[in-house]
Amino acid sequence: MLSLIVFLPLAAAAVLAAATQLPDRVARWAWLGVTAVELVLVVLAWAAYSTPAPGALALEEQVQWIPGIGSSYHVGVDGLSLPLVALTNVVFAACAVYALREQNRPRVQAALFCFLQSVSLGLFVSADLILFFLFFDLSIVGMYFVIAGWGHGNAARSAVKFFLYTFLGSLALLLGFIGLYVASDPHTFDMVALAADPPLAGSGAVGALVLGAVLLGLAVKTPTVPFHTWLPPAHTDAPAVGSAVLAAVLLKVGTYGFVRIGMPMLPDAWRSWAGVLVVVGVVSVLYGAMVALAQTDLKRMIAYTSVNHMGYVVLAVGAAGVVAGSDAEARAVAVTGAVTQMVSHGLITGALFLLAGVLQDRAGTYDMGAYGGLAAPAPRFATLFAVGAFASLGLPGFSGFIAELQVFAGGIAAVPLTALALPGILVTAALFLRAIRRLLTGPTAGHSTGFADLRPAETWSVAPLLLLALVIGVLPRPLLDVIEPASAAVVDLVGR
Amino acid sequence: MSPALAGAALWLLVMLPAAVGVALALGGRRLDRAAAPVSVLTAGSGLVLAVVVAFARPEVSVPFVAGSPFSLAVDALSAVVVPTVAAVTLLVLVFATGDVRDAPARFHGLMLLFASAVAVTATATTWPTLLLAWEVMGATSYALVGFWWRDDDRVAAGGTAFVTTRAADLGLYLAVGAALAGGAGLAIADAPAASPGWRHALAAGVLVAALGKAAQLPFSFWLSRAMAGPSPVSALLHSAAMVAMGGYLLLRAQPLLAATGWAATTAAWAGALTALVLGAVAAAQRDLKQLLAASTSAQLGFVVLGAGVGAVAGGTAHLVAHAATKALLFLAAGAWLTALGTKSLPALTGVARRWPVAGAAASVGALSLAGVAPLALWATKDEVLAAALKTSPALYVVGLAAAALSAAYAAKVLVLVWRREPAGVEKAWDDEQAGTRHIGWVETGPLLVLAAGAAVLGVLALPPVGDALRSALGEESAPTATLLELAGSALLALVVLAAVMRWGTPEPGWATSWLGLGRVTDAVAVRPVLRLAETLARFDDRVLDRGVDDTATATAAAAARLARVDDARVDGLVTAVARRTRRLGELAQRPQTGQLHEYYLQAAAVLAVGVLLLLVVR
Amino acid sequence: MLDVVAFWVLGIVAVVSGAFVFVVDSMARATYALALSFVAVGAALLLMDLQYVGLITVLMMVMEMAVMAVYMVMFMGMNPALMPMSMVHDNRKALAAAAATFVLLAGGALLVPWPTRRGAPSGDVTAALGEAIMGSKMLVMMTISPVMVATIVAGIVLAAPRGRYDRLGDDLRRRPADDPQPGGVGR
Amino acid sequence: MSLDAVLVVASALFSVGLYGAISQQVVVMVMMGLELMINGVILAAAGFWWFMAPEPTGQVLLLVVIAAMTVEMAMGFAVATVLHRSRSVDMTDMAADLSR
Amino acid sequence: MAAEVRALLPEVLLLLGGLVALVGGSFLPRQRQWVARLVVVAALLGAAAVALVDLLGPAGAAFSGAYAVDGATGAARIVVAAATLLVIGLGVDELAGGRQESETYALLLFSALGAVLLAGADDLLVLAVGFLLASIPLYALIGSARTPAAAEAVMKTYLLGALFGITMLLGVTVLYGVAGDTLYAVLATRLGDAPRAAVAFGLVAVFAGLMFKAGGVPAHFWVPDAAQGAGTTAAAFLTTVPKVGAVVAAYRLVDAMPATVDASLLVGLLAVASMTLGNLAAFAQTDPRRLLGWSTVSQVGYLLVPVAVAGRSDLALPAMLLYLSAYSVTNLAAFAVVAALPERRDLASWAGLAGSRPWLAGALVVSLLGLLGTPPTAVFVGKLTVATAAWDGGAAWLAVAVLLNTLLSLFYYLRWVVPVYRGGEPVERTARGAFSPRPWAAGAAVTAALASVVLGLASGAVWTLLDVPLIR
Repeated sequence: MLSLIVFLPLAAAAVLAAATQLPDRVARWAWLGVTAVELVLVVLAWAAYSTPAPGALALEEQVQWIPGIGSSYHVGVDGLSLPLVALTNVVFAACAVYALREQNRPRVQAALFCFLQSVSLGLFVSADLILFFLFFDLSIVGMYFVIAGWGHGNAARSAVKFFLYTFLGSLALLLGFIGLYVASDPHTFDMVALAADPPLAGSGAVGALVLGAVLLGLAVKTPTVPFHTWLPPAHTDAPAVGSAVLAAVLLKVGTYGFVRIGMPMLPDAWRSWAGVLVVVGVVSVLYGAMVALAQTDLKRMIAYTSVNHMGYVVLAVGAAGVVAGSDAEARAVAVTGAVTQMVSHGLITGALFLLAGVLQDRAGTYDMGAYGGLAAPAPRFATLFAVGAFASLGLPGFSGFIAELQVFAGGIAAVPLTALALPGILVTAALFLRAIRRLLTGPTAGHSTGFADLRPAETWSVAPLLLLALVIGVLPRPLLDVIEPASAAVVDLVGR
Repeated sequence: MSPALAGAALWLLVMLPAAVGVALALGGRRLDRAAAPVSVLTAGSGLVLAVVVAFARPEVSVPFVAGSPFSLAVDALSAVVVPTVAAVTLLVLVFATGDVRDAPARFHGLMLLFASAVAVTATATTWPTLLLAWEVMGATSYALVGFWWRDDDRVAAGGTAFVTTRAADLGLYLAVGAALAGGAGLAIADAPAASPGWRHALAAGVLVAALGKAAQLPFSFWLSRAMAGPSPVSALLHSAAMVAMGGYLLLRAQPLLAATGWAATTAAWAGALTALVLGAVAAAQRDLKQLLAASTSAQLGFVVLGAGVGAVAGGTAHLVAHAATKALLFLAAGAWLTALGTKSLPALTGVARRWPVAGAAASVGALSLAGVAPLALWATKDEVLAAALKTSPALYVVGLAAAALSAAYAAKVLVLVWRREPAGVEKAWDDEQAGTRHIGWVETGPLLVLAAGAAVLGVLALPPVGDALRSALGEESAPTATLLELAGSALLALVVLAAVMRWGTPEPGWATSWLGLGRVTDAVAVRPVLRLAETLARFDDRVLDRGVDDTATATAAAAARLARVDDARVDGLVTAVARRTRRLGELAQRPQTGQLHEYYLQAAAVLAVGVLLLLVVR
Repeated sequence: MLDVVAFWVLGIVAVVSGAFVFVVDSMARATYALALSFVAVGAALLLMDLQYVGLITVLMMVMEMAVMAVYMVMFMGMNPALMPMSMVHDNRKALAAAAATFVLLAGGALLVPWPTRRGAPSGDVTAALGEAIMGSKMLVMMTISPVMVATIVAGIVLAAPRGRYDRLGDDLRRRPADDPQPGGVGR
Repeated sequence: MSLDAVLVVASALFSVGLYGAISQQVVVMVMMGLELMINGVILAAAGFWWFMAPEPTGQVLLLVVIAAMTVEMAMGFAVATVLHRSRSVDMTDMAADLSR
Repeated sequence: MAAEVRALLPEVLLLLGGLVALVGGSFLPRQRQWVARLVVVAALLGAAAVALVDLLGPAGAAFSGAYAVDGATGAARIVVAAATLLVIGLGVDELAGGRQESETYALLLFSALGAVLLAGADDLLVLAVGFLLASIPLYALIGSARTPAAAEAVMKTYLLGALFGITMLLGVTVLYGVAGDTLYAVLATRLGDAPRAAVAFGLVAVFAGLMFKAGGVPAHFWVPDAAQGAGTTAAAFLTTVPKVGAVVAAYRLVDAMPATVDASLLVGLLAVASMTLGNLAAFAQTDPRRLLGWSTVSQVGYLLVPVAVAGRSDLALPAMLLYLSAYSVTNLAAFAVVAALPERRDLASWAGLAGSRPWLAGALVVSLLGLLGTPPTAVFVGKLTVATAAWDGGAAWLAVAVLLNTLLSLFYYLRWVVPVYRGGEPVERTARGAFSPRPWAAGAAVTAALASVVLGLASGAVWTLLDVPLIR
């Protein structure tokens, strides 16, 4: 089941890449078809999913791969990964809809995105470190080609910067993986086994160093301050669908790694790093929000809010590592909030980036000062953007609130210091209101004159994402019911 | 009525306006024609439902986040407040069908959504539920204040309102965390049982959030800017509902405040001082809506004072009476604004004579505001002050002074609107918008209903209704206003009224400008934050982004000196990194001279070093 | 005692004539000097009972030096006897490197506590060599033959200016061969 | 005659050869330097054989060294020829286009 | 004797194939030298097949322990044969109908034989002779392009080779002197009591010779020159096949060294020097061949990492063999792409290839990202296991060095990928006719790139095959 979900897009990518004579129209619709099938599959998987025992995975598949070094093709999902798998498929489906208007080599683009989808799905279902790393690196490669091939502005340079920076992260990660492997007994790369019997327990410095390498790798990918500087240029120069995938799916890999790898496999070290993580989280929240506030370029602004939003996740997982003086329930709430935030940020920021792409499409600039009063010529755009902005600033009724409320509730309860990050919510609100004021309201001016409103493909790619954010915000239980057992399990593991 | 049915009514009370509101707000222009009737119908059903739940007292609950349910319940307190809000909503919406003509679907949609949020706020029994509704109120208020989005300053005013109240709302986020940590659970009623340390944090958070929402000092200025919104919005949000919810939250959390030892006192003084200072501010205003806004802050000060001194029943009564009174006045101001295109007081001179019915209704409201017996606010305010006297005479004195100021600004309005129209007053009209010179029955009807309310709601503080309310809220033994106090305050109101009619009110600059709070906030918070943001952004671009390269640079630096390569200034990041690494690369290429004998030399040297290394290292 | 004297004489001859290779001002003289150095070492080998190998060294080197002289005349167009030359670069560094190498090697030779001799030479050294070549060390000698083949092929591939297709045509059927100097095979 | 003496002489030969290999510009002269180095190796091998391990292996080693010297020199001539033919130079310094 | 020949049947096949091609070739008309090619291909296939059979069978020693027929040798035989096949495949376009086609094949086989002998040598003398056999045909291969650059390249290669050959012989002499024998089995037992200085000197000297064959520091100077100056076929061969033999030989040598000398440290330092120098020097290269030449220098650095922990980690030997095979096929894929477009001597001139020839561009990207170590190509598994082995063997710093250097190498591999995939090239650069690759080389490129991925995915099975003990 999982393998089918993971590899179906890959097969589609191969076919799309090989069929050079395929008409563009067919390619576009084929891509949409694949993502639709993927959506159905993930719904089936969700239906078939039943909460596994703590530390175990559901829908598991395991095939020997490199037995010599204890690595296998091992996939499975639990409450941490299943929501992200679903998110991935949703976001890619939205991108496929959005790209129905793509004129620039649509067949190759479809192939590339199918490839990226496979890789992203693979990342979230991997239960083997090497498999995880494989997909991790391939995601970098795929994203590089998306930015370099379909970007605008200084795309080549941004793409290289993205590649270099995240590749650095991946190498640090690999170093950490090797450390885990060498320390495990018997040597293995299997995540389940490593989590069940964490190596380097009580080893002090070595464990801290190994986790340090892992954290560095994940922090670059997340990204957290001060490793975030690749993000704004990458987003600014990437195509809309590329930005959406990058923000909605690939950034989650970093934070997912925290809960999947860092916490369960190196609980000792995690506890000793927890303070640093909390501080980094607080700084990321505040710093990301503040720098976003100063931006005049819409995409850069959204990119920096990603730093802010991912900061909440870091904050929460860091707080979950401060075991002393807090109860497990609060820490579990924080972790649940973190996972919810991943899903929520994926939906909302994905939608915002798709909307930002419309600006580039119509007027060729993201400079908010070049617009004004867009609500008059483009009411649909204005409505969706406003909804997205409010969702992103954590308005109740949207998923972001569910996430941030839990992050803060659990975080503050576990580590009162995390309250320092609260102004982040405020600054985010201020900056989104400013963006709305600059772009949508006031007299119609600049590029807004004659701005064509959203076309159906654009509307129907963005609206479902926001609708899902709304559904999660109003009816969070189905999602939380999946996440909560898993986060409780993770918190247990860290508390060992 | 069966509990299930009552529960359904409560759900419906919350869900119906929310669903209709979202549909109308997002539906766009297509729904404009249907908007007004649907909206009034919904609000009407809301009122019916509110009355139903007020009697049936249902409790409903579904699982929600952080181990706490989304739960609503109607208790004695909300049984009073919920129907009040529903009634005001209905009346305001009826008024709006005549008053708000552009984009009615969006307007009514947002109003209904807001009404739903208020209903949830009023009935929430857990912190997350409360916070959810609380923030939705803020967001809808933003959208409503900035309703005329083509005017940049109105949108900005909405932004100020939202950001300021949200700054205070952070307190509630803190409160949720504190409640979770405190071990007493996330139910509001359980808060006093939280462990001592966390109890303080919880109370502080709630206090800050409530003061912000209630536009108490030092947050008051946002209310002034919020007056940029349509008048019906002010009538609902800034009298009966959103601002009032700040006071309401404190009334609800009164046991918590009392349990901390300091929070209740703080709340009492914050309320009393706001009532006094904002009263002065109100008296100094030359713009009717600004005057009413300052008055709202001041009147909510009494509610907050009530919560602080433990007069929940008095506070509630004042809240309800003020809701009717202030909604009435705001609607009247709105009607005049629509008709004459102005809300400046001088321009409104004699307006009551032009439309006497509306003028008479508004006068009832103004007299109630002034505390003239037997109108509503006269008794309710004294109920609060009686409790204040028991707590501290100083509080009582401040409160009484504030009451006098209420009379002053009410008198200022009264005098103006009934004065004969001076010649040429028309020239001052239409400074805001083009007036219609018309006030229809759709507008006047709600004014009359509200005037009735403003006249009689004082019974909530007087026996026998007042006693019933007190016993429902469990405050039988709390102090209540003596006859002396009641008479005294009524007399005070009349004296002040007369004095103002004779001498007018002073308009000191500090008061006209709302103590300059807006400017202070701008200078102390907004601009520094923006400057910090820009500084950080520059730091991000110039230092952090470049830091990547500089790591490479640092390693290269030593080598570069060796290579006698110029240390050219760095500009771009990646180019710099690439250049630095390339420089390292050039360095690495240097041994490859192409001269064979130099290869020989190098090889010999490396081998010799290798041998020596093996000899030295054991 | 005698062999000590003989060894030192031979050694000094070998080193001095070796040094002369780079001192004399013509390539021909350098070649002779090198040959002398090899002969001296070959003789020293004889002192150590390595009759066969010593002899081979001498023979091989004399032949090789002859080839070298011929080569220089034929290909480089030099008159070995007449052309004085001094083509040296980085002399100072080279001297330093050589000196350092000598210090390292000789120092090692003198300071290392060499182990004592293991066993004694068998009676007939040359016969022992033959047995080793046909026995335990057969693979070494077996491999030397392809090395020789490869050397010949490689030498020809590198040095021959004209291949068979230049001479005999692409189908190898041209007769007589197209040679700048008629004669030889395939005429 | 002792092992030390043999090795010192061999070291001298090797070092002189190294000097030549580094300092000479003409390819053939560099080859002569290399030959001298091999000469030193031969002497050292003989010394080791005689004073420390008088086994047939040592003789085979000597044969290998001599064979190596021969084939290397043969290749050297071929390389010098090719260099001379395609670049008309016989000095290493003059063939230094491939660098960096 | 017959048993020994059977044990060395792959080597014999290589030798015979070379001889037949050499002799038969001299009777073949210019346009029918493909017959010689067929002979050579048959010999290589035969050698590989026999080697595979032997690899599955029991391990053993031949010629009184002078030659090991074990997993390492078997792997080297197969890799060398396969690599040589690929080299011939990518070189057909360049060689076919040439004046010395059959001789070139013979030389390739002789050199390949030399590399195999290096890999299997358990005796310093065999090692020395294998060195000669691997080197000498190489000189001819480099020089046979007959261009000034080729002449210079062969001159430098030869002179460096001669010097390091002498160094190696000196080292063999010293080790023989202190151990009394040249068999590794004897060395391993006797060197422990031998004078440390002599052992250290001998080790360094012999190892230096192997570094010449492997193209690592301090004997790397010839590699970029030869890669740039020689013909593509020769360049592809010399950066791949000799390394296989040299690295396996280095492993056996270090494995036989006593604990009295810290061979691990020496090899580790040389490994780091190689990878760092190679990567840094490759930064600014604009000629793709020279860039690949430097890249191979850095790859040798990675290959030496398991050598440094030889005997200290169970992972070291299989990791090294896996990396060797992965490196060979991936490096050849890159060279095959170059061979397909030999006249593009400047990275900038590759702009537009992705649009014009997507398959070739794909092969290039797979090979370059493969060399970088991107999963799922085989080099990734190689790099991963190599770094793991280093850490496991107590040299975590080497693992860090490997990963840091991988980051460094990304710069220049990307410098090549960027123009190939840059969007917005004018149509005349992306039209199909803008690039006209040579067919055989392009085929070899795609094949090798595919093989690189397949080998990566199938590395589990390969690992099992390679995880066998060393025979001494």
